[in-house]
Amino acid sequence: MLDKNGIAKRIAREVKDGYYVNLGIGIPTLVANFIPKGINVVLQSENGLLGMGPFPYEGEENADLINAGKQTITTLPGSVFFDSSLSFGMIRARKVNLTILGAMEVSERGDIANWKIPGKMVKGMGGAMDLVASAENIIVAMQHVNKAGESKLLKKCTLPLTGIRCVKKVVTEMAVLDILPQGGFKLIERAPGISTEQIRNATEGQLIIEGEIPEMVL
Amino acid sequence: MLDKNGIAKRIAREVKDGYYVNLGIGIPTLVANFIPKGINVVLQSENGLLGMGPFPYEGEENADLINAGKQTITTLPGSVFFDSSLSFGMIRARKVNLTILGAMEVSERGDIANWKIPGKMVKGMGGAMDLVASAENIIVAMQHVNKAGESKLLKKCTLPLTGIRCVKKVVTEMAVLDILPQGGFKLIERAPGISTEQIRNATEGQLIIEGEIPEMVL
Amino acid sequence: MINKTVKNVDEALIDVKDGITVMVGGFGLCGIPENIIAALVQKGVKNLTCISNNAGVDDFGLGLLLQKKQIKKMIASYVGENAEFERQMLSGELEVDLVPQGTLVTRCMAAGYGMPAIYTPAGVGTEVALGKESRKFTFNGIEKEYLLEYAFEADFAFVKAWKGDTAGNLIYRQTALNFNHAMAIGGKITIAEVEELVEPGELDPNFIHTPGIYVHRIFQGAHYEKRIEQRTTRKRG
Amino acid sequence: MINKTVKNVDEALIDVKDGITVMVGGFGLCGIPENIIAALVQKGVKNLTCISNNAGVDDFGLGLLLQKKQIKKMIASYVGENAEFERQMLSGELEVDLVPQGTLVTRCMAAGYGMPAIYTPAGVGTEVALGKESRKFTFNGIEKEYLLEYAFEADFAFVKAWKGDTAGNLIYRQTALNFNHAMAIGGKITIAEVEELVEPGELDPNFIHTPGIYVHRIFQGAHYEKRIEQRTTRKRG
Repeated sequence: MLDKNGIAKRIAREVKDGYYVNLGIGIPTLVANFIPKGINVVLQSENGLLGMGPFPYEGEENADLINAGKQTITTLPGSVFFDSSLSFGMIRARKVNLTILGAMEVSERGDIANWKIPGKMVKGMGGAMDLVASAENIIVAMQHVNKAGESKLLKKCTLPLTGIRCVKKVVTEMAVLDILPQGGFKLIERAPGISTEQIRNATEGQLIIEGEIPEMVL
Repeated sequence: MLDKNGIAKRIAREVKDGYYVNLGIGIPTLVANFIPKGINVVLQSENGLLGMGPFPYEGEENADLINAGKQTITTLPGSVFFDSSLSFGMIRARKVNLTILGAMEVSERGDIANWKIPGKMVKGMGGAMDLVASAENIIVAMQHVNKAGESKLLKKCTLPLTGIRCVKKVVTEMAVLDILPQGGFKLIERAPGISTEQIRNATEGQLIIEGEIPEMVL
Repeated sequence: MINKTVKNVDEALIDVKDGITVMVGGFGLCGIPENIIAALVQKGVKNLTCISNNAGVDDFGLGLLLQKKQIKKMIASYVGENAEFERQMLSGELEVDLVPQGTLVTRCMAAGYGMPAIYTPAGVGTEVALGKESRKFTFNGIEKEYLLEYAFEADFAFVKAWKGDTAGNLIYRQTALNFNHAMAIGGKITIAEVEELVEPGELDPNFIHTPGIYVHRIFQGAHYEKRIEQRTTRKRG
Repeated sequence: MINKTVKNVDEALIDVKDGITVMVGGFGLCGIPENIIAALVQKGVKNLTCISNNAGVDDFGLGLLLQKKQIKKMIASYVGENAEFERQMLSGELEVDLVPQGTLVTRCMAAGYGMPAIYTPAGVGTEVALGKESRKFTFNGIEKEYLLEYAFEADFAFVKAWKGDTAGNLIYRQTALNFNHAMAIGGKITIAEVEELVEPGELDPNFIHTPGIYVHRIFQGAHYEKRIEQRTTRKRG
């Protein structure tokens, strides 16, 4: 069973040299901490920055320099600022190679729900709908089941959708799963100590298991 | 009868303080020479400049600094460069207050033809179609008649059109005419020494003459 | 050059009236027109429709206008940080139109580019698409569905820049650029407040974000608080 | 940062093949990618479809490719200054698609903004509109007709910048900016030649025209001629 850092660490392995990556709030943000040295990656922040650096040292926070989560950040040599319209332009034009974000539910055909729970205060979708509608490669970091133990990997999402047929891969505390073009969660790896059976029980959507499923190596 | 400079001088009187103006090639370019001191006007060059200055002094030509006619030019304090997409963006968004351009033919409903003569080598419309389709206020500088003495102010253009229902005013060697929203050339002023009758004879399109028509004062 | 300078914020806002639609620059509290917002509160204009990515926090940014109930309708992408906003929305006092962030900024930009409508894939298949025209396009071999989204019509755009000259040319600093440029070009009347107002010629003409043709009034603001919403740091060493 | 540097123009053009579609930056002879054009002539690639505002002059710019009959089709807004162009067009050797300048650049830009199509009023009621879809929109109270124009699909964009860094960030100088930015963002693969190539961090991140994410390969050009097409001057006095 993976903790949040474990999920982030596993996702970091999907980040290839030369990628431009957009990281959502939550677990995805942690992915940046696990990108191996020697892998050159540029982080895009959709409020208008390519080349997001780490948080500033205490006392060096700059109100004019924040990320899409409104956190104070820094730049790196080669960073570039641009206006929001160009930022979403490059997102729509699929120049960002990988988008990693959280989800409340994912369906077996790759639909994602992560912005709204009926009956609860709606805060808005921010840039998530633009990102999921455009990104070529979307990995979702999420919990496999909710607090009641119910699967969040579903045949069909029950919550209002953020985007359709867009998620390519899901990494949970239990497993790594690819979403196949024709639909279905294909089990790729098990988390340490998690059995195929446990994953089957926690997955409501169609689960595809072919051959022996390896335990992931972190 | 006005010469080219006379036409330009008369058009310059239409340029108001605070205007952004786009000047086409030919007579319109001359208009810049006649804008009175004290009238603040910014010239837009659609290749990406606001605040076009005069030609450079000999020896100071700069290959990176040209106008839409590909002539070497200069800038002024407060000039700004921008990319062609924003340049036509501001044109489409009607931020340019006045467009002055030449024409081969103009029709009584404000259609303009100035880019193509069937049977002759076609060079292209450049930015003219964008300008005439978007500009709020278009003044045409042109000859009233062609070399054969035939009117170029027509009921209907015979040449391929550049734009429709867009010209607001025409200044020729003989007259100043407004094109009315409902159609028709309304005679506003006569050139020095030109009679209403001469203008009538030179205008094929509907000519509207109301009351006494003053001779223009330059 | 054409001089766009106004004496102060009150002169800048002279014809701002109840019931108008305004774009307000900024992302969270970063790059917001602090002086203009304060003056709008003072002026007491009501029934505003605000197009802005966020709605400020309770005691800063657009939150100040919400406290005084000056906003009738909010068009935004994310409105999470504001208890008064939540109260007014749940009570039905405040209309809220949530728009995907890229759609929001592109609808501002479209106005500035003279494009009456644009196509975007954002929101296809979601409730955002309800009642909207959609259509398929194939680009670079990929067929996709797009929504038709209309350019915003805003009576005023209120933006904040780092520096500006009296001709209205604007430059922004770092991520305070955010929505400010797209709104500056998208407003019918654009009012810019700047940290530093300089003479024409002092800004490098190669590096101006918003050409002065889009800016109708400009003034130098004062007392910038530039509040930080999420102060995140790392330790030295 | 991701290093986009290639050794030289030949490495940059390694996969440029016959029959492809390319965007070529510049306006007249201002801001054209001189090194890339020279290398294309040398390489001898044929049947190119060129999207470029102009077609150069007989012995410079795209005229060099025309001389060698490497261009099959030219998509441009104005092609006036080239006798060989005229000859090939009149003889039917060269296909020519004339596009209004604003439409041309916006179709480049649209590709870079992920917009499959845009609406523009340019060409309504003219032969440019023939066979095209059109539609009326009302914006700010003005009803107008617009044409639907599609984003360009170009295999490569060849652009020239003033300075660039190894991460691909580009800045342009004065009116040599022209079409270069819209094409740099609009190409599937964008190759930039620059007068000066610097290390990441040497360009001010506030003032970069084209972010490096859009640029796939970059190299420092050499021997810039920067020919002036219309040398107009005034006398001192």
